[in-house]
Amino acid sequence: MLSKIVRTVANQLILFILIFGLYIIAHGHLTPGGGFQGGAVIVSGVVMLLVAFSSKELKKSLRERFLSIMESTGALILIGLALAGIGTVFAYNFLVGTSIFGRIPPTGPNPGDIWTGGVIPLMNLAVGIKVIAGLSAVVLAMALFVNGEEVEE
Amino acid sequence: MEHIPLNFPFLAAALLAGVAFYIIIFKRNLIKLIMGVALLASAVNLFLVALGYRAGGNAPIYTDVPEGPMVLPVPQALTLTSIVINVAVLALMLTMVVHIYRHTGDIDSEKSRRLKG
Amino acid sequence: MDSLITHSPALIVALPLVAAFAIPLISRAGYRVSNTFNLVIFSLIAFLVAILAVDVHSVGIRVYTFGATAAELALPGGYTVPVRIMFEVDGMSIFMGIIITTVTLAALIYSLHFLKGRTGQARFYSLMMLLYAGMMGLAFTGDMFNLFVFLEIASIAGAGLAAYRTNMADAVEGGFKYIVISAISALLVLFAIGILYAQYNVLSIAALAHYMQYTTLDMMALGLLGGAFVMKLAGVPLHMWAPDTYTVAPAGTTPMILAASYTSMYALYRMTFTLYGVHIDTTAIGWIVIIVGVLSMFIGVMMAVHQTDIKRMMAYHAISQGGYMLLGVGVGLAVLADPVALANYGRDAINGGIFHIINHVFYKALLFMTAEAIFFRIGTRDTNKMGGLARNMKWTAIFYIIGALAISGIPPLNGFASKLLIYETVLKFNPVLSVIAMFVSLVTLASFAKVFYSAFTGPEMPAYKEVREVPKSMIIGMSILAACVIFFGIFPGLVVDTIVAPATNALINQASYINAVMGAVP
Amino acid sequence: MRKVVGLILLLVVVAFLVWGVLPPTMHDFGYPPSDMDDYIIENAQEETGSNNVVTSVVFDYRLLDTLGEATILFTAVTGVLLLLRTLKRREESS
Repeated sequence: MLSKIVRTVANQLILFILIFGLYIIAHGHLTPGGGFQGGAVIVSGVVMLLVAFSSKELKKSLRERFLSIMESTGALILIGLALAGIGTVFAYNFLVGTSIFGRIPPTGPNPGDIWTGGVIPLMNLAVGIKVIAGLSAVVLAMALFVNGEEVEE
Repeated sequence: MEHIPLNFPFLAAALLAGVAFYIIIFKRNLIKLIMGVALLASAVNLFLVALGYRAGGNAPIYTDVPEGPMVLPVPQALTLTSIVINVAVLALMLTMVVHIYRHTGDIDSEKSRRLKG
Repeated sequence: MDSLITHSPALIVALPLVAAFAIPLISRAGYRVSNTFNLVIFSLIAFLVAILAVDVHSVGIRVYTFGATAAELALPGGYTVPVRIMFEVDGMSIFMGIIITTVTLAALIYSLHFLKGRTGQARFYSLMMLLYAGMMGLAFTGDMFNLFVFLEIASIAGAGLAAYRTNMADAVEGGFKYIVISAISALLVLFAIGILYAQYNVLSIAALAHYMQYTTLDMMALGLLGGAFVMKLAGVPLHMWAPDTYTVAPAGTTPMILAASYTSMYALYRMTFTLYGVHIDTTAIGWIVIIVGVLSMFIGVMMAVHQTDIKRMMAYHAISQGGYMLLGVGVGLAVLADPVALANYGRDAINGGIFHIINHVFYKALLFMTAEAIFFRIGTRDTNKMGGLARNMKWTAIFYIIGALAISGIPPLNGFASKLLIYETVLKFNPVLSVIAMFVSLVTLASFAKVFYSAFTGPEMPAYKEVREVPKSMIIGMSILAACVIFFGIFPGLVVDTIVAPATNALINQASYINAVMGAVP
Repeated sequence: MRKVVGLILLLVVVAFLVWGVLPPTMHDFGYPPSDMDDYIIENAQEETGSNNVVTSVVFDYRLLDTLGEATILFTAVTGVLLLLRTLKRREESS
């Protein structure tokens, strides 16, 4: 566990990291970024917390069991969205042209519209959830194991 | 920079792969072996992403893009996939090395009977 | 029903993924629930594989384009290059699918009892389903980069499973070796994909084969691909990982990791036959495959003879048997450009090599399972410490005899059928190779007979008086494979005609694979 | 002996790679062939509704790769948690 200054700063900073990561995830279909990148940004925040506090301390608020459930959920949403298109073909982008994220942007350069992309924004979100949970679980489990703590199944 | 001599980015990728092969073949420390694999992965990623470059191209994102050609999007997507895959592989490798260290107290591949060769 | 068949290639890969993702959630309700769920999903998948196999054998290649407006629409309207990922299921793919599905079914049932009372069951089953999905994807895919992705899924899941018993140092080391080899070979494959993509700007195998110019860069890519896949299938001289990994992998998963190796062998054949085909110097490539095969055969069996660890011995035999497959297919590849020799003996040689894959996976899986059964009961794999086990473990002994006779090529078991095909055809190609193959087979018999005498017969060791037969689920798992071994041995002609010959045709007939995607393009 | 073989193998592989990527064999850097990619650049907005062409490749044209990639991440996490689990006492002795 590091000094009080570090812990306080980390506590404040994690909020900004979360917001930035969520922004990258949510705008994946408009600007550079997406689920993987945004997820990795947020996991870097988790690693910061892990350094500032100890793994034992962090485990009180972030359980592996919870992370495992979250990861499975994200993965199931992703494959569920792919399976939902099977009325046409597996992995068909079935939301383009509907009322949910269905607007089609004008061809060529344009300022960008958040309500476009069909299943792509939803998939970005699912992948984001999955990456956050998965990589956090890996980092946390490694820290716990190296420190000789018990790792939940 | 209309024309880069000697395909320099490709050359860099090939040489990086050479360094990685050197580490993988000759280093005995398991952590260094993992670093070699990571370096090889970087070399391949560099090669892939360099394949998609088009002279004077913009990023292939239509949001407020300036006029001009676009670089190829598929190599970027492949590189993204490959990076995530390598992160996963490295995580698993490091976990196993932690275990090997727990069991043998050493991460030298020559000292472990099974890891020789 | 029609739409079920249309979508079955995607579902066969997607359903195990759904199962794998859901198992950690469902196991909260108890392992009994999650195991039942797993078996139900898997029987559904097996049913899909069966109907897809019937369809592919009667109708022909099935293309499935992911995300297009129709599954058969491989090329976007009026365009000459495929853009989307596609699965192409032909005779060879479905042949691998049948092998993988049968072995996984046996392994799942076998593992039920092995895992009782152990930690990490949910994740273990999750990894098994992921390994299955990876192998099936590798067998079905028609896209180079997708092949790399599925290769990685299969290797990571395999490595995680191999290192399952973390309390043993050699288990983790075996897993580590496997993942390092897999990572390196996968990166070599990726480099080769980059080279091919740089020249033709397509990733579909059919389109690459269609546009291929056979430049020197393509040959370099072939070299990288060949090296990578030989490394993955444990061919000599890149076989060093196989004994360590096969030895330590826990019960039930050893056969699956073995099947994963042969899926890499399938990928090697797919590259040489379908991607490059007759336009390159197939005689030279064929001879390289033959030499790797003969070396594997010989060195594998020589290393196996003096092993005292029963699973390690079997692992070396696996390398040696892999050599037979390479020998058979290598002979076919060497005469691929010569229609007369191909019709005369080349086709049968490929038949033999491919038939040997399914035979070997079944009997070697059976043998690995008997070895694990012994280890499960007496806690050692050292043959010198065993003795008189046949008295108390009758079923295991019977299954061991079936497997040992099959691997040594004794009629009427399945090993004999495929080995005979290989001997006959290789004799016409080059008698020396055939003699080596027969010699290796004799040594194999001797080696397995030795283990049988030391482990199962002889005086009963006092320490093992209380040893009981293994639990029912293990016996059921083994008997599935034993039944296949006997059935394939009694009706080899039937099996060759129904599933092996279509696979051989699919390999030889490069044009039909390309036409299924690039049909309209000149 | 092993080192010499390794060194020769290394030099051969590196020489091949370097020779392979130099201009006469490989295309000039910055001027790749682009049949498939041109189709995607032109049609991505209309077909997938996404401004970011890379994202539309990742989540639409090559969704199966992304699914595989997510699966690999899941596999690795599962593997790591499986290997780092705390064993029961009974298992450790066997």
